[in-house]
Amino acid sequence: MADLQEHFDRTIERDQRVEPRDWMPDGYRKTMIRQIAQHAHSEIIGMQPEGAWITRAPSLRRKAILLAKVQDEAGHGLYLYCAAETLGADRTELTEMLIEGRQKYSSIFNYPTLTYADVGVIGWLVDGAAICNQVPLCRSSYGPYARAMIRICKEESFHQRQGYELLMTMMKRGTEAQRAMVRDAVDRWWWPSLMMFGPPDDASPNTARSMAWKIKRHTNDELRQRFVDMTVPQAEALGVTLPDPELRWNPERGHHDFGAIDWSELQRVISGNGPCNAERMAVRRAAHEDGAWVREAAAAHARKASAVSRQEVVV
Amino acid sequence: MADLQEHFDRTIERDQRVEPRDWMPDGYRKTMIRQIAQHAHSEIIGMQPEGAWITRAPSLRRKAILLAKVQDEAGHGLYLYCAAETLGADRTELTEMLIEGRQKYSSIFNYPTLTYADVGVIGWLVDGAAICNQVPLCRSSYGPYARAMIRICKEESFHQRQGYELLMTMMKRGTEAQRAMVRDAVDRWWWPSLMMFGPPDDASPNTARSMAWKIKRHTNDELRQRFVDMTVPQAEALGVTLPDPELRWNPERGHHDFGAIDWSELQRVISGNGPCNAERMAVRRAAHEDGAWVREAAAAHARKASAVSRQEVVV
Amino acid sequence: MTALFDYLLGLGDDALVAAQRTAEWCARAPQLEEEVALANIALDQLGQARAFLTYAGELEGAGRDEDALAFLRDEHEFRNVQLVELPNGDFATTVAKTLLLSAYQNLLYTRLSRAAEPQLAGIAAKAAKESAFHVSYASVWTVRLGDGTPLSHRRMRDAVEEVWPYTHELFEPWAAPEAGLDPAALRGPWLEVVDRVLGEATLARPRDGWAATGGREGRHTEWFGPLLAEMQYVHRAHVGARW
Amino acid sequence: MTALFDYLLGLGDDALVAAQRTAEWCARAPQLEEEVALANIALDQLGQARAFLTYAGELEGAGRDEDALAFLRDEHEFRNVQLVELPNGDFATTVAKTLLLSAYQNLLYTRLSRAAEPQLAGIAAKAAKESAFHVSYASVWTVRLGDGTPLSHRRMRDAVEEVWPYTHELFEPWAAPEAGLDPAALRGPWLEVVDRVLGEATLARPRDGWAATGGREGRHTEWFGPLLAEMQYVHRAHVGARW
Repeated sequence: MADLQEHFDRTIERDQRVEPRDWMPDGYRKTMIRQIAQHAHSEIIGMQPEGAWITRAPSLRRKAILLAKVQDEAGHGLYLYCAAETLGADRTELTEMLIEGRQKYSSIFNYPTLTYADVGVIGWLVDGAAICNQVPLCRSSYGPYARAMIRICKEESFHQRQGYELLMTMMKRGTEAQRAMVRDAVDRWWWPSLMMFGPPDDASPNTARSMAWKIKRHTNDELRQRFVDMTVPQAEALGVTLPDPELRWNPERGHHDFGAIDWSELQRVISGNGPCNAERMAVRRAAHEDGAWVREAAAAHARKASAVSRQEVVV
Repeated sequence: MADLQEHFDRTIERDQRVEPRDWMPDGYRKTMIRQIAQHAHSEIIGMQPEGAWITRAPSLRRKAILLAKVQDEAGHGLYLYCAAETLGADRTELTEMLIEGRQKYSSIFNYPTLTYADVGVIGWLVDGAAICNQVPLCRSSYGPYARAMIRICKEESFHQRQGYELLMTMMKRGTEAQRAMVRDAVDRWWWPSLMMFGPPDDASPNTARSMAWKIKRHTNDELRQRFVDMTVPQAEALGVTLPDPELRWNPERGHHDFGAIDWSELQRVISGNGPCNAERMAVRRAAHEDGAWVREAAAAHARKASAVSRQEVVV
Repeated sequence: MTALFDYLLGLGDDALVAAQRTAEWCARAPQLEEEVALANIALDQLGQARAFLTYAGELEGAGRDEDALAFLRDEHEFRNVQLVELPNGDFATTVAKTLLLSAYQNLLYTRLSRAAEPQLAGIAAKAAKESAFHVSYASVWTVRLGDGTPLSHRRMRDAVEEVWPYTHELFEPWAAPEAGLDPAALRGPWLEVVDRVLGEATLARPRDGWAATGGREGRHTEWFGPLLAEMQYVHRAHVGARW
Repeated sequence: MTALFDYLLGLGDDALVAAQRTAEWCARAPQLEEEVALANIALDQLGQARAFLTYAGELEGAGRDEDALAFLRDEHEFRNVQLVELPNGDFATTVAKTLLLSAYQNLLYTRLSRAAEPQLAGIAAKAAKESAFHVSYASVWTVRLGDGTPLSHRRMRDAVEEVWPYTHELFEPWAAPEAGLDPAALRGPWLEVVDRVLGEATLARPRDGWAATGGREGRHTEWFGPLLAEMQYVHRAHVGARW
């Protein structure tokens, strides 16, 4: 046992990857499962706010881009559940944890998408924040998760560019109504995007352990600052004003300062009281329940088919 | 028994009304129940094709007119089921007969309503044909039915005028697209409207008995001719061409001649194979089934309330 | 004048969107009596909407009639509360929405019927009578369902819980000087009505928590876009046509 | 040329409306694998629609691009068969629609890929490969559901029955001379494919009875208007905007 622990510690220390067959501490396994599952749930719930615009997309090209993006999210959910399964979790159980509210998904998806500009802003800000969070996870100590993240990050940055390009088109070649839509969407999404990095470091109890295990590589506040610094010049290029009067370059720090985040709002939304929590869960639950007979039929058919093939082997 | 039959016969002969408390032959009762139930079912199913346009009506005034019309249809259904109940039928049973396909409704409602012009054409032609059928029923020998028909006919002719007025607006003050919509709707509804009078007299086995009992006052073909004669000048005033090249005034008969009706089509639609039969029944069935818990709750509450009031009497 | 115009839009939009939702029950109600009653409520709401919007258009003086205001404004230009946008859900949800909205409307319209502005007062006086019927209809059904079967009790309770967060917006500060009232003052009387009905229905009043907001400033729910698309599509597909 | 323009509209509209319906499954599919697969099918169909409509617009030479054709035509100007308008219903209905449509499209596209008209042949060649995957996906699910549980068997059977009357329209006389084929000739091979799948799914082929018709002339179902309203509303609300 001490040997195993030592081997694990050495793997982490040397920045090598922990693989499914390796021994790992229970706490590491549980933390990994929880983190991967929440990430998977976020991909799946995250299909809803944008997905609702596929049937209403204002051009066929945008419809195709959005459909492909939402398909990618389903794909990401699928890899991530698979990665969680390598740790001994069961996809069906994880789905039930989500549906019963026992596991979380990213709170950002509890805000409404009100116009087509939201599709662009979600790509730019929400996917942008997700990438800041996720790029370091490509070096996560758990192998299957790190490999899934490499693929996911590549696709996410593609989505981010497409979102930004939609906003550029609306701002630079659009009508006044389109520009107003973009500005309104930026106003609504800016602060929730900053909250995507989680509570401030001094209120984030798990950060230290996750960093020790190299599940996590940077603190919430570090990542948030990186996102702000990256986004401010993009907003300038777009010609939109971020809704924070305290936002300004601080030459001493070499970073942008920004205003105080309303953490009580984050807490409220995480605890289930956001504008769309109930709706998102209801849609997910309905899909799961309405699909039960289909999954049962597939299982029943598979049993029949394997019985037949066993029989054939016997004969 | 012979006395009762004689009294009944005399009532019919003198054009007096048969009332619920009166003795009546079993065949008369059954025929009346069937006819009233089918009429009630038609009102209820008839809400669907037009009702689907309430949420999409192109002006608030038209939305109000249509909503009021569809409400009237529900009201008509309600009186008619009540009239059937005076003959010992049960509304729940009749509804189940409809839902299980054991009783019919007017086949006209199995055609689709495709544009807002259909709302006008249904008012003009379908309500127009219904009125031709129903005005004589105001003198039906069964009292409650005759009285229901008086009220229904009054409301129906109001609907017919409103439908015609919508078409007039679209034809005389409308755009070319609106006129095209009206012409297309007239093309689609003309022949089905003629079929609303039922099979030709020589193929209508029940007509003779219904006329002897003064349930019915005119044959199908007589009523159909009346409808054609009434409608042709209205079509001229509107400026639409009815889709029948053989339609012309016959001075010898003093009536319009018209082309042969495709009775196989009527037969096909009646027997369940019209464009919308399945849809109409599915919507009606879903409403009935989805509403079961509400009706049960109301019944349960009524039982509790009456138990309380009995108790209060005892105390 | 701009404040009154905006206020009339709010009153009209509340009624219009409520009418649109209520009318969706057509041919889908649990029994014929409810078909008739719901159509009746929808007609009243629609009539109120037409009166308020027509007056708003006259006041604005830019040639917009009730149809221009109903069919040619974009989502963010609507001033209704989010409550009226909620999907109908099952019959219990519709009953809950109707109860909570019409209890407010009845108090509001009654107060507005005494406003100094005569046209506003006139529309409100008629609407007050109509909404009294809506309150009574929804109250009867809240009690029937709440105190009906275990299933209907559960559904009625869930419906009130679900709709409750959308009621706070009704009492936010929002009114034209001509209205002469503070919506917050309606909350007490409203709670009295609601508590009485819920009590009779053996239901508890939900706890206050998250509160929807933004409708009066043009921020709506995700359900509102599709509702407008359905409502406005035919009108917009035939620009300038008369019907 | 007009015949080819019309023909391309029919091909494009079939694919476009099918894509719109398939995409409605987003976030509602029975499992993640189906989310991915249905989105894939929708993307293929959408891609086909864009290719056919773009080509139709070029041929017309009146400056209409794929978006003008998709978003600014009225209902009666669409040339798709009614089959693709049918609501998705449950998963079985969607599987049935996809099987019966894609088996036809695969045969048609394969034939068209040999057409003398090079641009038509090029689009069809790519689409033929894609539709082969759709046939195979829908076949697998038809068999799983038909030969799964008693419930899934019943639902799959009902779904095929429900969709069947809308398949006859696929084989009505309708084609441009450039296509060089008679749709009726596809019916035999189509029945072979369908019979094989239904047989493996322990389902009987429905009897032919009432046959839907009219889509190619612009006569659609009651479901089509609401579909177009949803699809076109945002585009039409911002006339002339670029996205």
